[in-house]
Amino acid sequence: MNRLKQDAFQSKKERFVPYIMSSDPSYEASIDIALTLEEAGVDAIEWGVPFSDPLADGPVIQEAGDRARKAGGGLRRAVEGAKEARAKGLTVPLVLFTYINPVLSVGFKEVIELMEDADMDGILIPDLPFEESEELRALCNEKGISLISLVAPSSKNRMEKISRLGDGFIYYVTSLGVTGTRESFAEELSESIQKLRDVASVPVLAGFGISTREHVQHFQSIADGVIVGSALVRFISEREDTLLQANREKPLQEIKSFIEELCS
Amino acid sequence: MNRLKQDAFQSKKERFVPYIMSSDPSYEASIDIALTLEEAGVDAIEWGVPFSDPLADGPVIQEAGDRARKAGGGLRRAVEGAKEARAKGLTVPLVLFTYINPVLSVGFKEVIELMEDADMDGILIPDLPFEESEELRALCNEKGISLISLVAPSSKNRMEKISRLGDGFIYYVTSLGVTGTRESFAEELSESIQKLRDVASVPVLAGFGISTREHVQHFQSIADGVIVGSALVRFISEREDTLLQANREKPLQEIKSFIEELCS
Amino acid sequence: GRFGDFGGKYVPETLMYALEELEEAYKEAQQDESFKQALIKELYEYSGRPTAMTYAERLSEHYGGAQIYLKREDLNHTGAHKINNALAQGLLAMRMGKKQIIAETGAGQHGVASATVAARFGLSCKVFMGAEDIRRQELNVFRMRLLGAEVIEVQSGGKTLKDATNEAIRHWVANVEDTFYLIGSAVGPHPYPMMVRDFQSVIGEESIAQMKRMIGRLPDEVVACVGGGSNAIGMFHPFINYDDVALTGIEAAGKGVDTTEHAATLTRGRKGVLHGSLSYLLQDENGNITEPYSISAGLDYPGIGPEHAHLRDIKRVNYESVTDDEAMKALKDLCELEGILPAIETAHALAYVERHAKTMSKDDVLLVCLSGRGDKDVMTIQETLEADKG
Amino acid sequence: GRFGDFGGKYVPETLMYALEELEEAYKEAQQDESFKQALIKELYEYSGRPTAMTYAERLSEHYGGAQIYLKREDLNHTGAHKINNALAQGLLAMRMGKKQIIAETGAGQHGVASATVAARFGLSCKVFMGAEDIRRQELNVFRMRLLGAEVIEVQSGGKTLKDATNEAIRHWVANVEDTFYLIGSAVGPHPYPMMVRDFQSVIGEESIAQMKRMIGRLPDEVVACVGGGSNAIGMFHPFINYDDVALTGIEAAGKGVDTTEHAATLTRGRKGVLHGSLSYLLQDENGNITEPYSISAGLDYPGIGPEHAHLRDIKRVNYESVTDDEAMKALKDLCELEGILPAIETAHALAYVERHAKTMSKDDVLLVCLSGRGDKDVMTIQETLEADKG
Repeated sequence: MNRLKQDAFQSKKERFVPYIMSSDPSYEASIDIALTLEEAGVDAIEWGVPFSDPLADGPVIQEAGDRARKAGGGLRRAVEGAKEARAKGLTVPLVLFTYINPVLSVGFKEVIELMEDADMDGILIPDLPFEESEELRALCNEKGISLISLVAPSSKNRMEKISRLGDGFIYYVTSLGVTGTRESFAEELSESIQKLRDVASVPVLAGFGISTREHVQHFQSIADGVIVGSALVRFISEREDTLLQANREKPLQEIKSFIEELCS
Repeated sequence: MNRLKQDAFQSKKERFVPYIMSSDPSYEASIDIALTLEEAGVDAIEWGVPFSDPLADGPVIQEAGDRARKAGGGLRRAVEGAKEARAKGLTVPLVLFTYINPVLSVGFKEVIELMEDADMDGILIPDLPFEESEELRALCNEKGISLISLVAPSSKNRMEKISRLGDGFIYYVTSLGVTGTRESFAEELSESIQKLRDVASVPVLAGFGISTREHVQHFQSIADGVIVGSALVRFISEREDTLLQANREKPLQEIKSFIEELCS
Repeated sequence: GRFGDFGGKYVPETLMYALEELEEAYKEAQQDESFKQALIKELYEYSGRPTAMTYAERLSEHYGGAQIYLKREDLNHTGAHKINNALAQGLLAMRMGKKQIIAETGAGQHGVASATVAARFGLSCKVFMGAEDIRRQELNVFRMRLLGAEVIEVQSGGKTLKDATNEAIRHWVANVEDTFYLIGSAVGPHPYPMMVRDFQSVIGEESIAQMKRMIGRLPDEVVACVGGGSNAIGMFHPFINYDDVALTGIEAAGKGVDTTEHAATLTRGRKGVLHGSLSYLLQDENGNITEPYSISAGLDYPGIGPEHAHLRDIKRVNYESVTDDEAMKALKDLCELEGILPAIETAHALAYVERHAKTMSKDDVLLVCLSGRGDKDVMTIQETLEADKG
Repeated sequence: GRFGDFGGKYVPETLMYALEELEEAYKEAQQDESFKQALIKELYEYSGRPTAMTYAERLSEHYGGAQIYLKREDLNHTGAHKINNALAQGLLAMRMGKKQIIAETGAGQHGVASATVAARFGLSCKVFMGAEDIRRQELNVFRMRLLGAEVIEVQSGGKTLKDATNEAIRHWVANVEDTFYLIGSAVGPHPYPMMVRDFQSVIGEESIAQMKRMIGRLPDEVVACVGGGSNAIGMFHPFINYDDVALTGIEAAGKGVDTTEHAATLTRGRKGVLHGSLSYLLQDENGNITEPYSISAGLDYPGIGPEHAHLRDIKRVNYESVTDDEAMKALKDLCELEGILPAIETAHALAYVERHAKTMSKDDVLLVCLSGRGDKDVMTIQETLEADKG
């Protein structure tokens, strides 16, 4: 059963959802990181699929993808890792974050079946706007997997249409540009997010560029939660060497502290 | 009185006329060379004016011109040298060999007056075809100076017109191309030269590329004489250093022997 | 926004509104006589259209078959067909009130065309270009800078056209409100492939009129090189409904389609999404885009315009491929026999002509889109010829 | 064979018959409709004529006076007006049964045009070029070689255009029977200056028609750069009898006409003979030709076409000069304001426009002959801009 739709997630306040790249820096390490994030108390995890041309991502996540691809990462391998994480006791909702081409390459039907088998809860495809999503959405609905929608400040009159299709949660892109940490956010965001929350029947999570405790607190106050990607991925990349060792207790502990600090 | 028109030149057989560049390698040396050539028994001398763009000349005479210009040579200086050579006893006919631009630069009238004053006998301008020569020809006639005409194998039907204007001698260009030594000459030359001799009232001298005793003998047999330029100028250039010394007896003696050898 | 299965708008939500706005503006412009007139004025009075149609008598004799005609897009201002589209999109950008344009470029021809249009219309211009292409197309890089454009060197991936396009899209995402993305080929999300096709169709339209005037009929076959495919689609589109006219697109086979170094998307690709549209793609089993290779910076692209994918699938256009070596040989032939130095891109179409003309009759007519001139390529040509010598 | 006092045939006797033969052949060709048709065909269907007439709106605004129009000879095949004459003389060479052509070149534009024509018509081609110009115009040298021409490096004198011309004439003297000398500017012995003028007059003729169509009248002033003077004479000649049209030729002042480094023949020269005709010349008191200097290889010539000398003396054309620095500034202006990279030669005319347009009224029209494109000059431009930086 889709954990995103369960009350635990839907009725939670101040949701905190981190993004990590599967197979970064290794298949096993990324699973351990996921388990550590759960220990740190996150509300769900975005589980990235490495891709050669991630055009919605900034350099931090691009490089994570390059590391993951070198480590043998890919869409099938990412779902396999999710399944293994579940087997190791991961219980938070898991959202597969992937570009559309790897999904097309494997095939829509097979991807959704693999995800169901791995007990994953949602899929988020930044380059699949709702106009192009009909076929995949139908398959997701059939298997009870949430196809996460994105809304951006530039969505303008598209916001309502998108919010109607909201499933699991809606990812609100807090700034123009690609993923990456940013210093400041536009004032009008608050208003725009509130407007979206008014029409959406699912939580609205804010993401893109959220990197400090202050950002987190700010967006927790105006949205239904936050997504943190690049800041965490960079923190992981700085621990690549130790994470690749057999005993990765220390860096995992640091990641846990990093998350606790962000959420505190 | 124009020596080219005197019987000594007009009725001579197997005329030998060398070309040298005035002021090459120095003003004084070139005068001494002229006097030496007379001692060697030449029948007239072509006295070259250095020019920046000698487009009828090959590299040997171009370089002689460059040396002469560095040594202060030019049209006025060449005529001055001729005058000095006469003062030192030079008696053979002297023909000024110059491109048209230096003549234009000084002025037609002044050039011819200077030449008359220097007791020179003819002027030869390779880039002044008869069509462009009317004004200068009139001035020459007035002062009794021969304006030497050239005929080339490519002159074709122009040959007769040119021969009618022949004055002093006619310079028959023995090969296409610029001045310089050559290995062989076209067979048809003999016929062409004979045709010219039939219509010309002055001697026909062959020039361009005559460099060996064999060439000289060959052209002496089919023409009324030969002109030797590049071969002699090269011989002089090889003695530049010794000719620039105060005592230039040795190189002058060598030049004399070179000419005697060519004519023997 | 589809050509059969192909095309679409696969872009981040951030760009979707901008694409809708663009589509709207394009539709309005198409209806607006003053826009059409302004475009015609620039094409004719600035870029020098109509471009000539040249009968290549010595080349035809040498290849020994069909009579070869060349549609001379190399005679356009800036030396290639790219300016047709750049002028049109530039006018559209002005109409939409955008003050900044961005562009990606491979061979540099589209970059030069964009920089040119920006200068002509007084817009600011950033051109994204792979570091490898910057090396290969030094002349064009300098031209862009002289024209006042900022050339942004892209270090990611294979450092060629694909990577430049990624970076251009990223920049657009971050600056979508005031920036017009001037896409140079018949690729990208809807409405770009359609728009670029329409703006390049002047090539085929003029060709039809010129062929009728010169030979009293249409050619038997029309050939164009295909990277993204804008010169080809512009040439082919007006001929599509003339069933008697065979259409052939030529891809870059690099060192051979059986090697890993080629850019033969239709020959070796699978369906996929790159740069916003569904088409054929060179990709691995994980759906990662593989690095293409071609001696020609303009064909060194792992995708192809979606309309070409469709035209291939419905068999209206035949696509073949030509290697680096074949292209360079054809380039020399055209230089020595007709006095025309073509772009290496274009030389791919000519290499097919060398292979194919002799199979046709002397009464047949083969029309080639001479998409650009080769001045920009002299460094590459020089390097190649010297490498051949030993 | 004279323009007033100027012109004539000051060449070695060896060449005189060939010149007579050429004059005869040219007269016959002029009467022959089939020659005219063949030439028109090549000009229109090969070189892309008519070239565009471009209104330079932003440049006009920037310079703040006359409305500036550009006659776009840069859009010709090979990138300059030189091809007009090269095609015509090439056809004449074929008509005369010559199989070999030779040419001199400075900027390389005429060399490229000659090599192009030789390739197109199947003639062999030797191009004489000064070693210094070979260095400055690397791109064009490579283009000539690709086109199958032999480029002969000239080491004499200043190693520029004058010296290349000397060597070409020497070669012609030695091979006059089977060689056609394709002179690229309005210089040389009769009939060349007349022939080149006639063959280039298409520039002015088209301009008159285009101006009438675009502004309903003739321009107030026409400007062209002058080295040997072929683009200028081709532009001016059809305007000569329109007394209301001011004509201005721009010479290269290099580092200044008061220095020794310039090529301002009419400003600083005296009457003299160079390369077969009487005109103005830069020369010393001995009548030796002095080495000219200009940043532009195409204007770096100590002489000028004899008809220009005549037009100056009768005051029909006004000649002024422009320095290297002024030309480079104007070149950048045209790039940045109109998206056109002109040849450095052409930039001299533009620099005069910068100086002069603001003295004219906004109702006045200034027509500039944009004689060639600047792609060939990027190395020189790059070096200059870098030197300026420090």
